Amino acid sequence: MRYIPNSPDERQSMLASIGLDRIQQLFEQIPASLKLNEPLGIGPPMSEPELLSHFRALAARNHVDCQSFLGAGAYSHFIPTVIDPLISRSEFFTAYTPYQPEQSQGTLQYIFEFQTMICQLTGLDVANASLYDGSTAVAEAVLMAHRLTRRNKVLIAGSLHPQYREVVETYTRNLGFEVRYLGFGSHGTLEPGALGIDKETAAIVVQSPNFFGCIEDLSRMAAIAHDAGALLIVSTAEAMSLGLLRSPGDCGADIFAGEAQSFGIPLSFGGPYCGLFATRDKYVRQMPGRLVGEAFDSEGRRGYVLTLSTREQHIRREKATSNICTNQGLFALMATVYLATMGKRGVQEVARQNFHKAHYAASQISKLDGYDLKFGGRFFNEFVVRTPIAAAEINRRLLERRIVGGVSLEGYHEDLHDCLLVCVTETSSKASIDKFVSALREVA
Amino acid sequence: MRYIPNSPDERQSMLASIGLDRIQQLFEQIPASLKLNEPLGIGPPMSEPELLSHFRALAARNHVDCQSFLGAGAYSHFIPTVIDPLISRSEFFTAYTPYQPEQSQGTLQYIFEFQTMICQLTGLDVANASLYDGSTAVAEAVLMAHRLTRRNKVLIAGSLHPQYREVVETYTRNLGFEVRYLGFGSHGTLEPGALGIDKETAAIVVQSPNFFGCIEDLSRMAAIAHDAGALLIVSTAEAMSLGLLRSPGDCGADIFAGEAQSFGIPLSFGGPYCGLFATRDKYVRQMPGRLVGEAFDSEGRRGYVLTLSTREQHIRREKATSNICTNQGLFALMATVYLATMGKRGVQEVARQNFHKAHYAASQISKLDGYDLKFGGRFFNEFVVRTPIAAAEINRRLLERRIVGGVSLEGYHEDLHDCLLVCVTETSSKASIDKFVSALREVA
Amino acid sequence: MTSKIKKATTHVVQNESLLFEHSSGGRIGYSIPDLDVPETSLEESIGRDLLRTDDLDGMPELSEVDVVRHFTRLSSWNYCIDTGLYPLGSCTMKYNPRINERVARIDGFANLHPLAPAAIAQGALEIVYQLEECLRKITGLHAVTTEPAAGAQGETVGIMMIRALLSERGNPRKKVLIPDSAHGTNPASAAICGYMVETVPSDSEGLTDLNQLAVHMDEDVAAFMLTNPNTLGKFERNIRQICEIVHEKGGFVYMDGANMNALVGVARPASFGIDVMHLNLHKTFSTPHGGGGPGAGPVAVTAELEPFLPFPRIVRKPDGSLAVDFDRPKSVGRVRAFFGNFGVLVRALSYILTHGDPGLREATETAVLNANYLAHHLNDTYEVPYPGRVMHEVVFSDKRQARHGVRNLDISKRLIDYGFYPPTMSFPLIVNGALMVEPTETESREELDLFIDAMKSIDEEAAEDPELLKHAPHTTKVGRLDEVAAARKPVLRWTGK
Amino acid sequence: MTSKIKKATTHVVQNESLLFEHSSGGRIGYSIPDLDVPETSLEESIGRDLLRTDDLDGMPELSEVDVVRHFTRLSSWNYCIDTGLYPLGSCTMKYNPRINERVARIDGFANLHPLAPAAIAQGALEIVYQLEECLRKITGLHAVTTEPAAGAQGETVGIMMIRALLSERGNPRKKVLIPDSAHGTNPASAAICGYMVETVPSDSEGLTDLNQLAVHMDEDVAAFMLTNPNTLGKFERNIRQICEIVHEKGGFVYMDGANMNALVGVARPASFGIDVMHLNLHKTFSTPHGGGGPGAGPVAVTAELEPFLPFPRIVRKPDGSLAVDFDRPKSVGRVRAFFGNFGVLVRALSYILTHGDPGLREATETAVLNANYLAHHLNDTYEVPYPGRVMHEVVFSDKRQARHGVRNLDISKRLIDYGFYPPTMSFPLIVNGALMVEPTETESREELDLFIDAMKSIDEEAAEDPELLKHAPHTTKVGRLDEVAAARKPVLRWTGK
Ligand SMILES: Cc1ncc(COP(=O)(O)O)c(C=O)c1O
Ligand SMILES: Cc1ncc(COP(=O)(O)O)c(C=O)c1O
Repeated sequence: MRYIPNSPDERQSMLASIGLDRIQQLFEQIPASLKLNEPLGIGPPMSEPELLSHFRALAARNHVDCQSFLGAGAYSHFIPTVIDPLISRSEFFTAYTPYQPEQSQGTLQYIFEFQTMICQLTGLDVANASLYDGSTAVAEAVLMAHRLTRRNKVLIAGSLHPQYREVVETYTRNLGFEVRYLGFGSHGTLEPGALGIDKETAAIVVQSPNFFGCIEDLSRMAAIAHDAGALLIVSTAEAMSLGLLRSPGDCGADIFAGEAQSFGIPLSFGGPYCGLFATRDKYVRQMPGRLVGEAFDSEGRRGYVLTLSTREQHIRREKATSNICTNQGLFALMATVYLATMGKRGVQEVARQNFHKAHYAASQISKLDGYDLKFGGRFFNEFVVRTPIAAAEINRRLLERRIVGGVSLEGYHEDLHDCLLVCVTETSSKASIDKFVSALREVA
Repeated sequence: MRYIPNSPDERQSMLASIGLDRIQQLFEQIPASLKLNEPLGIGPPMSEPELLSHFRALAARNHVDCQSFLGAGAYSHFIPTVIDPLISRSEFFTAYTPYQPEQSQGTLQYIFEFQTMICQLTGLDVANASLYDGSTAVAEAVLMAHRLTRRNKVLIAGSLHPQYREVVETYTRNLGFEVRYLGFGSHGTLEPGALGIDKETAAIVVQSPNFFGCIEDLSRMAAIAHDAGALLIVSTAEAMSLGLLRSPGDCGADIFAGEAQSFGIPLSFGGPYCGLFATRDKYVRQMPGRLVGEAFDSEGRRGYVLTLSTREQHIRREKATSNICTNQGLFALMATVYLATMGKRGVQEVARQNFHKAHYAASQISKLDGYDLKFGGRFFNEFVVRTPIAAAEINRRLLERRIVGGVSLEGYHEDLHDCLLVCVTETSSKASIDKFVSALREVA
Repeated sequence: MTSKIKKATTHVVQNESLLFEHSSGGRIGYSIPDLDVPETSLEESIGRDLLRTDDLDGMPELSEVDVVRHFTRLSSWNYCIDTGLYPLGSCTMKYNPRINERVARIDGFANLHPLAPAAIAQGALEIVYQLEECLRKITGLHAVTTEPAAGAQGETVGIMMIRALLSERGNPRKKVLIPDSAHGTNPASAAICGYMVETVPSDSEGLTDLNQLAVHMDEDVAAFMLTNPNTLGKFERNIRQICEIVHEKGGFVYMDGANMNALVGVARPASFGIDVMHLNLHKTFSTPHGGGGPGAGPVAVTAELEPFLPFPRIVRKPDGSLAVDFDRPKSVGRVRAFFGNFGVLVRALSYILTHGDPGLREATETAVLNANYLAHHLNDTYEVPYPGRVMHEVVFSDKRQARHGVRNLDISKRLIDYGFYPPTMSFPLIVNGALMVEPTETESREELDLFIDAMKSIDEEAAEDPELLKHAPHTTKVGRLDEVAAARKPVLRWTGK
Repeated sequence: MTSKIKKATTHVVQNESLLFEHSSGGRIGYSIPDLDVPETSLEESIGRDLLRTDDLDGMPELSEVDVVRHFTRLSSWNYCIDTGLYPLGSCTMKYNPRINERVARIDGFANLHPLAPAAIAQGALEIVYQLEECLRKITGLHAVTTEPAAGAQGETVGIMMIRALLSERGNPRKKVLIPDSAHGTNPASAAICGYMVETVPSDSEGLTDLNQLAVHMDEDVAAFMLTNPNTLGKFERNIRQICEIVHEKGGFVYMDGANMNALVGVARPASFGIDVMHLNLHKTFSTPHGGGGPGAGPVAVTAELEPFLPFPRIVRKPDGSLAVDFDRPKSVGRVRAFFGNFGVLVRALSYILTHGDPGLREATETAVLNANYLAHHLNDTYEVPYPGRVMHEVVFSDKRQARHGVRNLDISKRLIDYGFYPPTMSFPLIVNGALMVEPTETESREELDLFIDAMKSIDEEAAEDPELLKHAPHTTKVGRLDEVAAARKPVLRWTGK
């Protein structure tokens, strides 16, 4: 086994040096009746070339060469080439959580930089070192709102990503929460009218751009929440929108819980991605996840350390603000390198191009007979198209043309069976958009 | 331009700090009449995504997915995955020639390790840090033999790789050398009979395995050369053969000049590869190329430095042993990592598999009607097949079946128009060999 | 001072300030094609009120060169597995094979959208399916989900499933029992599932005290969470009786599988009688820790618990193709978006197939050998609070060195000067001044011997020159950082002030 | 001591012995499929006499982990472009773009056999053809070959072509003239082509002395080899007259294009009147130096010299496809196997297309600005033997510091403590104690300012504490190594003794 340095002979002499002669003796601690006396049944080892062909054959069964307009929580954006060689430096990807700061300053500094940029993008005061993904970040936000308000009711926008919603349900089910869903109107956004908010309400959870791509009026929601002494939790699955839209913090959000995949992280069939979590200074001690802070040594040299860890499971145990330990460190680095490379201007330019390309596509599609936009609302790079026939059937026909049309919303929402959620990013050229539009015409 | 750190404003203020206001002023050194007053005509910049598609489109026109039995100086071997991430560490690939040892110990130590392993493989005393490729290494060897013997005549085996031969001709043409070619017999090897060696002969140049894949009797050649006071220069294009065959040094070679491509270096359409050069201790001061040696600092710490550089152009100028400066450093590292990873046992095993697979293929092919082996000689992983119809036509028909048959020898040698040079390495599975054999039957 | 130190020395490295301190207006690091569609008015279609007005204030402006140098310089301050022994107990810091990185980056995996129709994602579904099959064989349990993003989430899922089953039986119960030696995530995960946590003390051997367990175990207890081998590196040889005691009272046994590197191919947890467990792919199966993550914490369960697995499930259809199944009426629900940390799953499968049956067993045996080798050669020098054979790791304490006022922290910091990363110190809590050492199978004898020499030499220094240790490390870019001050007035972001 | 040093500090790094010292019998690092064909008897088909009998004695036996750690540790002792300014004059150490590395690794390039039929290698032939087109436009010359493996081979090819043309005219002539400021490869290359070398002194400005040139130029001279800008960073403003003087006597002008980073997009050598030149793709066009290579030294020539280009040539056929042409009766022949350093050509083309017309010019302008910025801010502190504007590089001397017994070597070694790689010292030979500094365009102002501060601070140290400099560097893993002893009894390989 090429990953085991010591040769059989070396292992034998190590055994001898501790007074044993058979490796089995080391396992006498395990009662014989509990031992496995046959092979696992996984098979013989695969050599490197065999392994490569095995995985290449599997990969070939994933048709990533189709032109795709899928979004809905996972977005296709240009990924600068510099990211992979940098995150592939073994000093980064083969290191553990930076428990020993003197030997981990590289990791600690980039986390501090990551936290800073997430604050800048979200308009909030403090961000953590990442959570698993956008969906669990929202769940953690709800639990945090509960800790802060000691209230048990949450109002969740019906336009929150359905999978995020399901995760919140899973996490709150056992804690005696009352979860109520808020409908959406003809603009695909919340109707601020009768939210049914009350003194029992811990938080309102809104996603913007929401699952339908529509931009919510966050300031309005913040006012409503705060009037009732509740918190506003804002989520976004498409972090690129932060390059263009007023920041959640600026709109009055108390907690931001989102997904950073758009920042240089490959689609990779849904993960690993990078959960974002940010809030106000006053709430920092109720935050989940790791935090890195500035520190100095006895000679006054600046460095960084893991801090405020009394919130965490390894110290506070069952009273911890979360049970998270391993997070998405390397993918926070990806996002950090992405944001550093794109920079202020790059993020603005990409956001701008997403907006213009999506609006160009939307206007072209809405000119087609039988197609129109489901919602009148304002959107960023994603929108819902009403289709002349069942959306699923449209997709089937598009796929024959090697186009992955969009997400058919039947299944997600009753009465949306004839709706297609279409996403257009900077990676779609005008030519490919036009091709998509005429394909839609043909398949109708 | 993203590779230029300073922004236009920063550049302007730097200009100001040196008392200028327009960048053009810096170029007043150049007479106006010599300046270019129009664009170069290469076109606008390509963005990273556009560039990637441009090159992917070009790469798609190279059909590397065909099954290939090409060798003839470039060999397809398994390349361990660890090589690329290691040579891609920027500390290696973005460093210069290790002129400042205190800041270049990483490079210097691996070159010392490379030199050592080349000595071990070739059975010679000293190896240099690499030359351009196998062909120029042979040319350098001939020039060195001339310096050592002060003789002007070289006898070159007709079975030396034709392209190596051409390079030797190019390099010797202007130096008043007499180059004579030695024929090969029915075994595809040198006929030791009438070589026409005399007191004017500086060296005999032999390749083994030779261009036809046949293994030469090097000891015999060494004896003949040495009797006449000439040197024996041994070349090999297929370094993997060193894992199985008696080493050139052991056979009495005075200089080894070969190609390391087989040691983990991608085919890459013929380059960059890595020229190997080794000789006896007594000849070291006439060697071309860089040498790394052991050295110690004032505290007795061991390190490595470039040494014996009085042989080189930057000091000896027109009297240097060669004009080489930049060599193939990074590819010497590739070979070093390859040899370290494969190790003693791996190199032996790969050599063994090459031998067995090539002999299996040869025996299967020689069973086919109309096909037989051109030479009776002993071979390693390459052999010449006599074809029932013109070899070029066989290749054409094989290509229709997405098989690249081998090198048609017409063009290389008259009277070999019906010969195919076939190479079989460890990368050809039995199944693919069998497929090749039946294809040969079909196309005959 | 560093004369005794063979393994490491010092060398010049670059200082590097924060990205923001480098930033300069007008620097460009990105490159994308120009916009090729007609523009739409932002004001009209979005409206000023919803548009950003701060011009992304504070975000950096850098060239590609600045970025490459920045992160390359930062990296040179990190210790990593490729640097040397990384003996963090309980973390299984083993070599991360490069082939796994290569495989995970194949276009067909890296560029696949999670909502791509199953028809064009069969290869990805196969990966998930094949990995779950392998993990079933390794644990011996009935079914596996690879959804959980890390061990802690695996714990949450496992306990949620127990709660769901108990609820179906009419009573979710109130408590979860946890040994005093458990990792912090265990109680934290139980709490998230709405349980109170009760701690069960260990016995003098560091194992679960059966009597104590019997005392605590009653009809209010939903589950007992046990790590095996436990966090002292000991195999819980009474695991069968433990399971009986718990089962008798209608409770379930959750096994924390973080230490499976001691068991793979040697014993199957199913045979212990446990009900549910998680695995840490980023430990036992070598997926990179990435400076904190990502990981993956698949959960394996008995047939009884199978209906409660989170959705979606990947199922094989009669025609042999794979489908995504959401129709799981009893499921605890969804625990994260899409299909878990897929990229981590690819790497773990690559690791498992590379090893095969013999390789997996060989890895386990060697890991246990290496741990016992360290335990044997250091136990004259360092206190071993719970003596005897260990499995994959050994826990020392600083008891003897403490006589000189030298604590585990000082020993750890001094190890840095000797060219090592320090062991785990934060737990198990039952060991005062713990030094929890796990070498893994991917360490050479030279490296282990250097560690033994370093530890012995540090013990001598503790007697001769305790101050030297209390101010260690002496060879790093920054010395000990004042973590107390950092926590008192936390600075958690750059503000330019 | 290091108080003044802002840019760098020291940090712990690993020691690492030689591969062979790690090697241990039975360790395995490779993994290939088992042999799947029937075996043939080695003894019978090859015979004992031709088989190896030493069992590859001395070759290492290591695990993959040993190998990864070995080279990772070695790498941590290297300074590289990604570390910081690498101001080697004449070497153009500019940033190596990552996109170029990615492009060169695309399967269709990396796995293509050089003898693959042209029909299935059109993409590769296009690369060579497109690059030669770009270089024609950049030099303004008639034709380009990309065969030569490096600058020195380019020189050889260029001089051989001149010799071939002269021979065709009846007399190859005897001599090549070279300025005293030339790089060592120039005379060495001329010698390989069978020419005697005669040196032409430079004038007080460091330029070619026209009178001296006229004196040396006669019918025995085949060529004058000139670097422009020359190795002092000066533009040879009389280049036209120089060409006339040489041409008048029937000689040719070879331009060493190593310094083209000062001219691309600003001036085309063809307009200078030169006949042949080489380019260093590993300098001007950013292909990685790789710790010594590989490079590529394409040669550009006038129409008159075109027939003598080495073969093979890539030619466009009427049908638009590309073919390989060997039928070149007047060619100097083949200069290396196959198609040159193809992988380097791919990277260079990627660099050129990324920049386009405006980018190439911008790079040149910025490179010249950076050099003049350094020259301006350091010329009060360091002697500039040939004052005045420079192009892409500037040559200082240690004249002033030498008063304190501090030489260029000491200044260079001390720069290492300051976090820099030292400048070129070995040439130009006409400057005693030369410090040849070339920043390139890919350096930021911060980095240049740090270099200026360091050089000034070292000048102060030279006066205050010369010994400090004579024993520098003080912060590296090894100190100054005894090169004299190393050359006296060279140890060029490990022998285990
Ligand atoms: C024993 C034990 N259990 C659980 C965990 C938590 O696993 P993760 O960090 O993957 O959430 C760890 C990891 O540190 C552990 O060591
Ligand atoms: C001026 C000059 N000419 C020629 C050369 C030789 O080029 P190469 O090293 O590519 O052979 C160099 C490189 O050092 C140089 O600086």
